[in-house]
Amino acid sequence: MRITCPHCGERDRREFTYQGASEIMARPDADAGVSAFADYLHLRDNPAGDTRDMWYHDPCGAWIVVDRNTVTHAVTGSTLAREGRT
Amino acid sequence: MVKLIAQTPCEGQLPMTIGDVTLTEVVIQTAWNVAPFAGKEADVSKALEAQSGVGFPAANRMLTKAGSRSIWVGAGRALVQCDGLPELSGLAAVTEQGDAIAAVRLDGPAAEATLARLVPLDLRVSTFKRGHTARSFVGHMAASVTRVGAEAFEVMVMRSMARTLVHELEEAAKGLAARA
Amino acid sequence: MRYNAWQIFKEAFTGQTGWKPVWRDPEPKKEYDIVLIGGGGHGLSTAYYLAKNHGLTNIAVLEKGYIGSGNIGRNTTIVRANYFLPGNSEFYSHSLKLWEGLESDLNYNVMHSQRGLINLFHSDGQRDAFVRRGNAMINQGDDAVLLDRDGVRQHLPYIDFDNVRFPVYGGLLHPRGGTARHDAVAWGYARGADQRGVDLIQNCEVTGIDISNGKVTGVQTSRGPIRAKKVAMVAAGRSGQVAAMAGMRLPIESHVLQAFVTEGLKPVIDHVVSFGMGHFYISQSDKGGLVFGGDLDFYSSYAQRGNLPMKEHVMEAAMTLMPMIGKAKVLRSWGGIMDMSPDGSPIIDRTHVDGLFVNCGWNYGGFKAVPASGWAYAHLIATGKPHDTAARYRLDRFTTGRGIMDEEGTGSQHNLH
Amino acid sequence: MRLKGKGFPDQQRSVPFTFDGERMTGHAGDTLASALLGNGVRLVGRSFKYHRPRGVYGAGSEEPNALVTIGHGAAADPNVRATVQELYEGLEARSQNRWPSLKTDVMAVNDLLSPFLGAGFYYKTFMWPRSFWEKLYEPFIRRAAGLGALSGDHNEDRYERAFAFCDLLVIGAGPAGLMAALTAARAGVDVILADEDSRMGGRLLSETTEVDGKTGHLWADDVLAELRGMDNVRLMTRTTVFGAYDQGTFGALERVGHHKPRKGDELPRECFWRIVAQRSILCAGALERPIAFPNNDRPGIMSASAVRSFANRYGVVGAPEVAVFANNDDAHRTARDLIAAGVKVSALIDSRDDVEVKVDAPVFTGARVVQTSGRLGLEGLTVEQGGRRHGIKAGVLAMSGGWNPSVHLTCHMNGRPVWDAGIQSFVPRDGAIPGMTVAGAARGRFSTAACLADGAEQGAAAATALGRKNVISPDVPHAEGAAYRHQPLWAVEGRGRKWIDFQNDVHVKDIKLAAQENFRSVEHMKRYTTQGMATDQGKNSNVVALAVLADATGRGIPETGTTTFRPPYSPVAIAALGAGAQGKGFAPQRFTTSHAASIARGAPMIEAGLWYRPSYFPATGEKTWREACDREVQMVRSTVGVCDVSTLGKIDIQGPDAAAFLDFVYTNTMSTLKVGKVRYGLMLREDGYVLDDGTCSRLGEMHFVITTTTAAAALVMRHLDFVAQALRPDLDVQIVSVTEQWAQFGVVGAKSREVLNTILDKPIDDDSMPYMGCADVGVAGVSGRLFRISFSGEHAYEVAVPARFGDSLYRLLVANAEMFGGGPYGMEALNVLRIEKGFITHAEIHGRTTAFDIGMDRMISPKKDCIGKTLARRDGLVDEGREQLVGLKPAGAVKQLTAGAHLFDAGAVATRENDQGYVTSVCYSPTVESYLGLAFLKNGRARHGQTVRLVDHLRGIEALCIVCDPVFFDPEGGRLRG
Repeated sequence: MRITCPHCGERDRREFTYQGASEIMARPDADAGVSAFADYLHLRDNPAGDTRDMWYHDPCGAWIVVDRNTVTHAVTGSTLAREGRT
Repeated sequence: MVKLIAQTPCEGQLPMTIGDVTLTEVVIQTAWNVAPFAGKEADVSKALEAQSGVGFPAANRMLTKAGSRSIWVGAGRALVQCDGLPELSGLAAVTEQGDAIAAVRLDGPAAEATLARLVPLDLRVSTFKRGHTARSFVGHMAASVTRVGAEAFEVMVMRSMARTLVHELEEAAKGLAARA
Repeated sequence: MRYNAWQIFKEAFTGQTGWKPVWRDPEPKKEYDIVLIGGGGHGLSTAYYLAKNHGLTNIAVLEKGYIGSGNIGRNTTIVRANYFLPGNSEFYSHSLKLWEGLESDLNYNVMHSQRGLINLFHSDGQRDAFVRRGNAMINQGDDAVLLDRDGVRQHLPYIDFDNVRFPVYGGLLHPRGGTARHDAVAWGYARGADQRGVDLIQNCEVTGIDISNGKVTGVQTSRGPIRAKKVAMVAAGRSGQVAAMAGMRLPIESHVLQAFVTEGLKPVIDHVVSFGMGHFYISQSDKGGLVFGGDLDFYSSYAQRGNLPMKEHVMEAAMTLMPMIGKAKVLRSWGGIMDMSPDGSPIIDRTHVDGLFVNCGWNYGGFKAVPASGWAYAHLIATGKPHDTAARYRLDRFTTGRGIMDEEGTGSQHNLH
Repeated sequence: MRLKGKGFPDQQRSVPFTFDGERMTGHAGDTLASALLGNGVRLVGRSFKYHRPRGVYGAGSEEPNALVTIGHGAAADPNVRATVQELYEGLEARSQNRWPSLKTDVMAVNDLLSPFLGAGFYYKTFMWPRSFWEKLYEPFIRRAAGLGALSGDHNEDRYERAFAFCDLLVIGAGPAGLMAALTAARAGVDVILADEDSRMGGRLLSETTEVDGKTGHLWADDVLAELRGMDNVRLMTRTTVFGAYDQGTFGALERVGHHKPRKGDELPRECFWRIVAQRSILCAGALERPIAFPNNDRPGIMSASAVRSFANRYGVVGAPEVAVFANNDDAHRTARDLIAAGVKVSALIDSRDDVEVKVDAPVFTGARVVQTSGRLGLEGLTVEQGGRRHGIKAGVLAMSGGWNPSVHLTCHMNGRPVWDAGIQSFVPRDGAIPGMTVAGAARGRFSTAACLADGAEQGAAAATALGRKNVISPDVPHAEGAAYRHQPLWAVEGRGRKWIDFQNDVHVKDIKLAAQENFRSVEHMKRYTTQGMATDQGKNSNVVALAVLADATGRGIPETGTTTFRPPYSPVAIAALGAGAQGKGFAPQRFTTSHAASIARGAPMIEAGLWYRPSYFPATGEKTWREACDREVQMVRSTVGVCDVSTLGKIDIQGPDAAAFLDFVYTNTMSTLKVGKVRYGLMLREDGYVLDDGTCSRLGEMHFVITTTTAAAALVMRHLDFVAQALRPDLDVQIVSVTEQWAQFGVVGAKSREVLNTILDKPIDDDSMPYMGCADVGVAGVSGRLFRISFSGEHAYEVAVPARFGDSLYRLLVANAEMFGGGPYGMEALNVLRIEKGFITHAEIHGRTTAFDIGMDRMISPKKDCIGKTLARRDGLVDEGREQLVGLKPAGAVKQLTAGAHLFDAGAVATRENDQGYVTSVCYSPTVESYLGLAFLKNGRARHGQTVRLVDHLRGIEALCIVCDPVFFDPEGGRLRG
């Protein structure tokens, strides 16, 4: 599997660490309460199909958001997490 | 007064020639990680160029001039090798890294094929030209790989992994040489 | 038909023509008391124990592919009870006891082989963690033996003890651990359920769950609607999609776990062996193939296939641990879809919908759980109350923080296992 | 036997080899299979289940029968296909799965028992009595099963791995592949052409077909010469592309050293290539399928195409008389080629009625082979034609049931092939592998002319798709273009077993039995009968088996199902896939700068993550580690010790928002820390459990350096990057690891300041360097850093210098410490020192502990948000009943306390229900002169003073312990400031 790092270009999957659905970027407000945080951290759409998830390009240190398909493994795009897209 | 004695990361291990590749240690005198603060990229590049002759490199590139080099080493970071600590206060985080890195140079017709045993990168000269650099892996080690000549590369890993780096390059070169 | 020695003998001399179908292929009825969504190991064992333990037989098992087409046929066949956290301890202990009587119960040889499982450790810290585990196993009433380096050498002389990156300090031996023939488990439960009157309906995909006034009323399927008083989801690998039909989001991510088998070889590995410095475990099947696996590929996926980096990592672990294995050749690799829960432990519980139940989140431990999972899930479905051995497998534990069972200690949030 | 003047092997050059110890001679260019046939050897192996005699069936990697072991000792390589193994001088081959000998195999008794041993017999039997399974039945089954054997010795051979990149990967170098590669390469495309054979050309090497008026293999040589001359082409022979993976990644195995005698050990046996290609063309050809007729498995019964390969390419034939049995025209050339080579063709049997056969041999049309004879090799066969039976003499039967396109790689990404009624076989589904097209016989275009044209067309299309302009399709050379005419014939009725999967001994009746028992799905049938699960993965047999199942269940083949294939295409050695990992190569080794000095002092080194650290420093006369450890602890407590702490993670945090960032990742507040001061910090995961702990030092207004534990350094770095980039991109902060930049040493104990003042450019005192202070310092003329922090409870410092000076400084510190009665100490003493003070490590913060559990919940600042704050508040995470950190001291004399032991109320039985907690760390404390333990105990903080029972079943240890505060020594902390 190959994934495009917006900095480094297309790279082998072995260069990346995975961190799940990009929903994780939408952290609730500090006072949102336990139940909001529990849902945020644990519940997932877990789609069979198009998804958007977080990957860390270990050698360059960039967290990226990748558009991907969980059934075909097609990778259709990626952006830097810094850009704030969930 | 006592004096501390400096050692290089690959002390006593290099150089060596195996088949068509020669491995030599690149001794780093001084180097800094330069990471511009938000919105300061252009200012940093200008200031760097004025001080060292090389500006802030584009992603995946190395700039060289006289004795100075700046090598892109990751998102918003460059490794700057020059005389004297760059004065960039308020513009960038400057962090000493001259002792953090083990660097080995590969020269010879088999240099590319040796690295192809270890590095998951497209190193064909048509795509990875002189002055191109990449953050990637050498075996299991995070590394910077830079093409410094038609048949020459420089590889940088963490200092503590110097022995593994030399060993893996040596093994790759041996297997390759045995085919000849 | 019951299998016995006489029958085997008779069929040998009559050209094997007398064997009957192992299960029927019934048409789905319009209504059942209970519909189970998923004809994998857990669904089939649930059906079997509903019939056997609770006398409930007006049951349909709906399977979108063929019986046993999920992870029951895509695993590394390991059976063990070496968990140490409350909740897991009693559950897997119960499961192992059921395994030990499974063949006579099912009248089907699932080739359960208690050849012993050895977890290797490679530091003092790992040893202490395994001692804690082993003591918990004994407290639970199961078995564990601490081996030092020489003890491991006696059991596993082929391991590289000398020139190795992470030397073996010792191992935790679980003598009752072992393997079983995975497909046979599915077939044995299917046969047992079918014989008791359960309808196993293959090629029947559930496309909707009917809910009325907060109560489940039936399911929509590719073979038409089926009414049901109770509906039980047991579709690990597709739990998220099935639950979504009931408007639920689950604390589950689906991941690929690869497994490998080599060409047939003469007996060389007697135990199940697990490497402590990376996920790698191996055993040898009765056919002679070395069956082994490692860690998840680590990206959510439903593709039932993996990629090279994890394959390589698994093979690297094999080569550093037991370099005699090098000339064994990988014949086939495949991937199973793992329901990964945040803490690495499963869920067997009611849902917010009356009459709708959920069984999911088996991570990479589902195979050995098949008997106890079916037993406990059947109990829950039949009585409405959780079985003692599975009472901690609650859906709400991530909200309350009570009873989180993170055996690996890597975190009770996604992607850390 | 050899055919004079036929084949490529140089018949003048003899190559000696042995088979089962018998000396034989082949020729350069032979495979082991052709050399054995040349020596008149037909019996080569025994089948898997019934141990039936088997011989060479095919001529390629799909061989199911002729599997042998090559070499001996650690070099022994089992299950090698004799049809792939190239002959070399001194090659040593042994047959497998037989005892005592190939000709007399005791286990062949299984064949007599076969009426009992039909498909699925295991599941119905061996259950009585239960205990016999592990003791009797299973060992017997295991010994009978399996093919070759591993030597059991550690691998001694070199294997290698490599990466390659190209624009276009062409898989297979037959007529289609050659044309595809040539067309694309001429258009400037960067091409890799890979072929599993030792010589490129595919079927052109085995047929007498002409291409452009030249013998096919000569034409291939011309094309290869042109390709070899092009810079943009890489030819990879002996390279099997075995797997297709995502985004154009392929796995390939190159056999580098298997065809040569061993000389030294530097030449890799194999190289595992990861090839990344923008596009690919599969030109893998097709495989001939067998016909299931009674006793169709005797040595000498071979695929027709293999018989031609052996005759035309290798110049051998298995016996003087050959018969041919086929259902298609293509096979007729077998008879013609053999006759031309001077071999007697005793019969050509064609199952079709309306067919004209132009062969100068006895011809039987509309006929079938219904029986064969010959115990260890074919002697004759019975042909039935129009109700009459004819006996035919033959030592070789060339059979052909038609051809199956080699679709395997197209299935690797779940693409199911589609049924093509025209050729009665499966062809690849379009787009099954993104970027891959299929050309030639691999998609059912069987004639040479069609393969050439298709290859050219696909090569041009690929070049165009890769953006090459003005791609010129070369003239397609002229070649035979006869249509593929065939009539399905899967199985022949008759008495006797009709074998389908030769290696796994699956025959027609097994499949019918599966259907009878309702294993009607293809997957059920496969799993029940083991059909297609042998080493050829059903390449030869799957389509036939499917047809038989379709027949048995009254369905058409496409309704019955499809056959699919998983990687690898052909088996791949674990040593190749895991090359480089054996020994120390599994993970990088990390060495501290003090490594050499520690080794010089005789310290045993232990692995700490990837690092090596000294366990202890044995002194003269010390016999056990405990003696050394006790001495080192006492040394630190009384004078001074030196310890390398460089392995702890060190992270530089800079920027206008550095303080705000740290407030967000630590539970406590770092923004209030003054410049020149250090503070202990705790990090949580978002789930509220402890992630790591360490120190945070403020070097400047906008500049901090934090430490992590050794084990969590990489994890914490990734976590901080995540928070900075994904959660708080609004904060202007830069995070750089400086672990490797600094060599850092703990100087610990009452004399620590004296030792330091011997090397600091400017001596320190309590005012210039108070407890929890930090500063830049000059260390023997070098710029360094000094931190006054302690992990031992002693007056202590950590001094850091650039790593190049680490070795030098360490030696100096140790020498100077010795002047004060101190010296170096290792991990064992470090562990005792921290347990005495109740300091935690990953033994305690093992991922399941909360700040509450370790008594640090008050460190979660109520004034600000931080990672993990909200979920740490969950009821279950702050329940008084949770297991809490306590100290344990023996109540009275005990042998030992042990980590991993569980705790119970005094007098309670050691069961799960009674479990009260567990011990995480223990030591013997020479300071307190007692065993000490750290433990987690339910409601532990409220139970100080109570007696609990410690039970370690595994080590046979039981003890009563008093629960106490985890700080055993100097609880007031007076020594820290001393």
